[in-house]
Amino acid sequence: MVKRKFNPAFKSIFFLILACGFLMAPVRADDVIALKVGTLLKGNGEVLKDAIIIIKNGKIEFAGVNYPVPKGTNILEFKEGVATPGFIAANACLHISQETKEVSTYSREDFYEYRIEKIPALNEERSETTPEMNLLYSVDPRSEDFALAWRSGVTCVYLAPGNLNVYNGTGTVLKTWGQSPQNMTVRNMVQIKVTLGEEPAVGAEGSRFDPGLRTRRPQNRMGVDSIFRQALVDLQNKSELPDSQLNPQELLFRKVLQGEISLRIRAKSYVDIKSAFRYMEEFGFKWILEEGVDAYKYLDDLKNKNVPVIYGPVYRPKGRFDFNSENDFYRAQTPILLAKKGILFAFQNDAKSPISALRDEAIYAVKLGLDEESALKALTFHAAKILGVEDRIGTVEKGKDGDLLIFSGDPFSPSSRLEKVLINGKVMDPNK
Amino acid sequence: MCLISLLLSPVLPTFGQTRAIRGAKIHTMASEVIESGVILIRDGKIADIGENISVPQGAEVIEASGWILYPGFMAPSCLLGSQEIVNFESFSPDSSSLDRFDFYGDYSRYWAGGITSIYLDTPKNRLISGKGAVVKLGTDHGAALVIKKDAALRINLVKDALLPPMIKIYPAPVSIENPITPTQKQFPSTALGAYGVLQGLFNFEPYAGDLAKYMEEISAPLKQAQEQNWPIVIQCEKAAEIGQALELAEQLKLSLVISGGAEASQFVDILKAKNIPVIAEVNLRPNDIFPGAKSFPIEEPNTDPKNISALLRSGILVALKPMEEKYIFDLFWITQYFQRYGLSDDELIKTITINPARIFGVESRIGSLEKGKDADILFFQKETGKPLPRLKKVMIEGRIVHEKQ
Amino acid sequence: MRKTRLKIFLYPSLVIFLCAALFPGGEEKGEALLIKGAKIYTMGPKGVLLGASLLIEGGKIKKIIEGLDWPQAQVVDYSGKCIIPGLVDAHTYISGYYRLLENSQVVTSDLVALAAFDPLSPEVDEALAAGITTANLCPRNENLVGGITSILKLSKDPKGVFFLKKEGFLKISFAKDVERDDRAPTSLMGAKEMLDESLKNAGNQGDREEIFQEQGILKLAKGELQPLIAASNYEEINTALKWLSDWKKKGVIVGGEEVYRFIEELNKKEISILLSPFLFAFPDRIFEKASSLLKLGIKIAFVSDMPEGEASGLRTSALLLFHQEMPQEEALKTITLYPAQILGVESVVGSLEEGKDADFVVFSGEPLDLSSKILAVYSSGRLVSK
Amino acid sequence: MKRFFYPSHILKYVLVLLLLAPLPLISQVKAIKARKIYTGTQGVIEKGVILIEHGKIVDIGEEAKIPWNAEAIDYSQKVVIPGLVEAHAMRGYDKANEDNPLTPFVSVLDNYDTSHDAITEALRSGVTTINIMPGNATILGGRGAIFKTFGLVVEDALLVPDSGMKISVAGTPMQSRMGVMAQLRRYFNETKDYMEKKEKEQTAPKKDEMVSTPMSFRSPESVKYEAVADLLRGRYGAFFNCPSPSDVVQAQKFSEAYAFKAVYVLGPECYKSADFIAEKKLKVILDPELIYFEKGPVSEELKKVEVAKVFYDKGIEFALLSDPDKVHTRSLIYQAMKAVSCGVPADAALKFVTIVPAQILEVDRQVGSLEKGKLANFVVLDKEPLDLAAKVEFVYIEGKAVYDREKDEDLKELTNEKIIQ
Repeated sequence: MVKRKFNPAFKSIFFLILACGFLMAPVRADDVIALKVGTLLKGNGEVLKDAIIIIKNGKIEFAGVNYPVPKGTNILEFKEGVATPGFIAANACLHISQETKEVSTYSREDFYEYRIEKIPALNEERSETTPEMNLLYSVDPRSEDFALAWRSGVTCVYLAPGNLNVYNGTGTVLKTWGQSPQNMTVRNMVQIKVTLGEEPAVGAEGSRFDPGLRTRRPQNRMGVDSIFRQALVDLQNKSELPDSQLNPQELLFRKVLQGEISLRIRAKSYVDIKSAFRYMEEFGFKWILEEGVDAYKYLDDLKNKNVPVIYGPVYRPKGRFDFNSENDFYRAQTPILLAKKGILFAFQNDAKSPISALRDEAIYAVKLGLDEESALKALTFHAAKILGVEDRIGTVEKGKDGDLLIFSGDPFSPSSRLEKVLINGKVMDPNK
Repeated sequence: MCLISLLLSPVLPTFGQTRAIRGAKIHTMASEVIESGVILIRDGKIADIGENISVPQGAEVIEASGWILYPGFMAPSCLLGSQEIVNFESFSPDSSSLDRFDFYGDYSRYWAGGITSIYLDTPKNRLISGKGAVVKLGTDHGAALVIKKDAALRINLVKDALLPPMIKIYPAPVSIENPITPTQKQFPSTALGAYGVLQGLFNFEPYAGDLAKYMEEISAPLKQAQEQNWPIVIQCEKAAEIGQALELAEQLKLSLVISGGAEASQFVDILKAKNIPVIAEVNLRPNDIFPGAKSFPIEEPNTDPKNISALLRSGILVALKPMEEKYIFDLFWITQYFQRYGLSDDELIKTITINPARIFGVESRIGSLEKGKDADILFFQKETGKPLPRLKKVMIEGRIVHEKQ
Repeated sequence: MRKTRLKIFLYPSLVIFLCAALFPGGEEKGEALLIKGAKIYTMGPKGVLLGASLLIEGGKIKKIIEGLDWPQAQVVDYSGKCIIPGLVDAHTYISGYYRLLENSQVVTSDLVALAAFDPLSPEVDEALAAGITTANLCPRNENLVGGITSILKLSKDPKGVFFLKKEGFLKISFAKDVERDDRAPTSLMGAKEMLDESLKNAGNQGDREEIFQEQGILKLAKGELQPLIAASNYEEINTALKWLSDWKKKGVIVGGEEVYRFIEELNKKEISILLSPFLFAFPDRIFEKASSLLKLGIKIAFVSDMPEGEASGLRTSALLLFHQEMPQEEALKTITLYPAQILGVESVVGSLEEGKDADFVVFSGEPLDLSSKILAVYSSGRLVSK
Repeated sequence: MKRFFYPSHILKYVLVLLLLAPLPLISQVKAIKARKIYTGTQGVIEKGVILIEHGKIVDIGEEAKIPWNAEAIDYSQKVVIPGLVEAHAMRGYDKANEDNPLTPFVSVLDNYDTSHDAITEALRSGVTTINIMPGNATILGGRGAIFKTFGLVVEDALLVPDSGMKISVAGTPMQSRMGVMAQLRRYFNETKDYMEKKEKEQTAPKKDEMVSTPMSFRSPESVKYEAVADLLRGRYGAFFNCPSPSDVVQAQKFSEAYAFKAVYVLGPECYKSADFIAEKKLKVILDPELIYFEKGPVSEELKKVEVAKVFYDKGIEFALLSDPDKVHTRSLIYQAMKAVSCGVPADAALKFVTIVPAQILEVDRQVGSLEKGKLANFVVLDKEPLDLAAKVEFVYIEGKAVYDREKDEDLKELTNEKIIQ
């Protein structure tokens, strides 16, 4: 009797709690996303079938097979989908700012008709040695190129000041989606960007402090060479001074000599790569070869002194590039050689190839014979390694950022389509 | 309540079904104001309008009590973005502004300003810059947007037109007969020259010569304009230019429309006698908005709103437009700041609705809320304490294209 | 060469300081003046007063009387009219557009804008006719550190140049005009670096001349001056905010449309902003954003940028804001009280309260009505425009 | 066939073979055996045979009977697709445009370079027919021509001398579309008058005067007007360059007014006028950029438009283009793959680079698919056509193997095994 009396109330309470539980469940787990994909390319070479990825608070909680997904988690399922880490442009040429200046250019197709084109004004021409420059605060997160980048699968880019000085400044590793540059930053003050060769000599108009000076020091490679060495030699002479007596520039250079910050040397032709090696022997810093179009000539040196290479664009039709090297075909092949050699390398775009074509560059390399695994690594894991942010991005592993791409098929087949993009666990549709 | 019902009203094509707007205060620019009227809309046209009209069965009713309705505004002259370049020749009457109309453009900003149709004008920087057309900034793209193809011809007597660029006539192909020539100076560089050129073109007799063909091409549209008496819009601002325009129209029997007319107030009697309409350009710079504000230096010609108010009071057919293209979205403001000269609201609104429609001969379709006309309706709302009512909804041909939360 | 040019530039300014010291304007002791019968928008605590009158003595408002008459006072009857405080223009180049730019250097922190003020120029008439009685005269945007702004009471007589603050703010500019090809800096980041350097090195040089040239920067470093930063687009404003937080300073930003992307930050940091005047032909969203700023309680003020802009720009902006669901008083405050508070002179001008200057504008109707015109403008009790 | 290899009759056959030995050497017939033949119009043939004589396809089918004297070529491990057709290319010459805005009398015939890099690159990627056109910078750009991608001199490579007149109705920075249209009308009216005059004189020009007689022998007037006159006579159509959607509308109105046939080379933004195009059944050629990012005027968000998909959903048949300057549009077959990624089915995508462009160029009697009587232009692949790994092994133009991957020196360099240690 007592039972009977007691039961209904108890039952009702029980059901009520249960109902509450069901109601609460989605509320509790709304910051958790579970992805079920046909194939998962983790980026470090591993390939998993029917994988599950749990992302919690923008970080990857779990990536592998058969994991008990908590109740009420919103599950995204892609049966044939292939998931890869977000692509990283190890060096990106983007219009990321309204800080532009106008230059007159001509289109290739009808090339008597000049038109005004806006290029980013990110060269501080006050001096040839401006390593303390940093462009984080001249980035506009709403600029179109960012939207273009994440829509085409590039979730992270390396940005640095322009190329017209010898020491241009420190670079920044940014996510391509975010509210403000501050919260887009993965890491700031990454690598000092150095330009060797003709560019700083010919390209820049010259820093004009006093109106009398119309041209500036480097007129050719020799001038660039002296400016480059001067900065480091001066510091070597100050080696006994404590940090407190050095200005920010010199502090940066000291870090370079101590190996805390590595230089990223933009050396377009083999001459400049050679001199870069020479400087390395002289000062013993760490460096990275950027836009290494002639890297194929120094495979062994690059391998022995383990210098990473940032290479791109792979596709160089005749007459498009004005490089002082004899043969475009070897260039197209450089990635394959680097991979064969086991040299760390990553892809980049440049002013003439849009960031949305980064994947197509990799596909072209694959078409020429690069194996898909190292192509994917170059786009993700190795790029992160070169930038020194492999602890946060580059692979799909526990504890890393939830930057993922989901393709309808093989990412290296042009006919497979990018379905979803995740940045910091935020699911976005690139096809809208 | 009614607002909610308004917001819920569908933004769909209304073909077949009937719509009724009930209880609104309607400013039909044809008759006097209807305090609480009904508008029936069928197939994008106004089926019926009036004080007490029974709403048919199955009609979708929009309760609009407390709202003020105006007909859609018509900008008497608009370039759709200040694209000033037309042609190299200083007179190219055969070029038609309809050719540069963007059928697929996004006109939401124009709707936000209450503009539903415009006279697509040709620029001021050539002597004869071409033919204009009246188009509707509607939602269905394509030919349906064109109301009248060759509505008027524009002639500019202002000084921008008096310095045409050097022109290069390309020989095609090069031969001894027609060799490569350097760039040549063009007519006209003075008002005198302009006058001569125009007379020459308008009464031009075909003759044999190397330029004959070209001249015929050029003068054909002018002949056409004379015969079918199109309105000839002549841009003239200073008194002297206006005088010149009047004389020209007198000689060549043109049906003249004065555009600009900053100093036209001096000619009120003549304009009234010959009933010549005026498209008055209003300067909307801050200093000219408020009465009594000085601005230095005082420009030439004198663009004092007082002059225009004189025109408005004189009973001439006047249409208002802003002096600078970028202010075209503020047509309503332009009219409203003539209140200070004691002009009634309807008089002012007419200058951007029915008057321009009359000038360009499209009053049968747009310009007022009457039976059989297009249902281009603006929904205004007056809030207490505000200087002006505010535009909340825009309806073009029976469908609501713009809504403001 | 440079130094001499600088000296040449400095002397007139000194002279004018002296003039100002000798003949302090607006201080004339006379009989009291009673402004009667008008509807008074005191932008202060009293709100809107109907049928009150202002008693003015010695250029100041002695009393705001509920009643309508007062013995031994010259009475001016404005019954049926409206009165608002004299407008405050927080950023203007009035009367010295070309004198306010020193091209020789990028950092010219010792220049004082007051020296460039010309009371006889027609622009002053224009401003007074539009009801502007207080103006913050600023150096132009072309220099990274343009110089020191001065807050003036506008008046047309040359001997009566009377300033509220000789040194208002230090004008700093991150705008695009700074980045020119023919001199450093050529980029935004370079500008920031340069500014940091000059602030670090301030006062380190021994040479007295140098020190004198750096006085503005020194005062900024000591905190005697606040920065007034010109920054228009996103990056520039972002850099400005970063710079302010680096040096732990409060400041004022003269910004354009993109200011509205920083509403949260501005709200947190209590940084007030000056907006370039609204025009007609602006898309509605701009007005809406501005009013949303006000609703958040961020102080905004409109500036005229004369002679680039126009004097009536202030009133137009307020009108357009009022048109966008803002109450009239709030809209009026953006051109009277708020600019005064931002400039830190609200104890003297900006509202009609007892003890403040008697600056006010008399309108024939409601101040933000298209048909109402300005009948009279009073500056410290004297009729300056009619 | 089995009976053939019957051991007991072996001697007889040997004798027969000895007698017939010289015949194959004389005979013109080629028989191509393939694992798979994409005919383009009659679907796919497994284990098919193509018979070729005098450069034309004599027969095609699963067991088209091979004549005894046929020279059999065995691709029984490979796939054969029709030679690709590029409907509008602005390559193969040194400069795209004259500086004069009105030059209808020029022709790419006088400017074409058969051994241009772009052309060899096209051949390498399987293009057999290419329509070379003047550039976009002039109003009346001149006449294009359709070429085979192989041939030493222009006459060898030529397929159709005058493929069409290039007209650009888009406004330039110097001149709005209004001025352009005015100039066009003027020119066309003058041409009409000229034609009337000609008819009066009863001296209508011979059919191919333009091609044969050199310019200097003709009166300047005829030089000026003949090209446009031929357009109005309907000898060839016009190729309109339409970057913006309303250009399409204007161009269509123009071609209607003067009654000549036209093809529309669209810009990426023209997806907006897809309805108009479907309604009027216009012949359209798509921009190489198949994916178009558009910025909303009010909400400044970027919007992605997959142009090919939009047109396909409207049921419009279009031709794809390539642009070898950019990596993501580098070759026609790659563009087809891109189209597939946009959501166009594979077979349709293949049509859009073979038969549809042929129809647009009105050469579908000769090329574009593998049928009886057509030219034997086809491509031999080692894998399925829309597979990235598929290599172009051979290209046949008019029955001759004009491209052989083994013999391609440039390609050898591009993927050189020697320098890879």
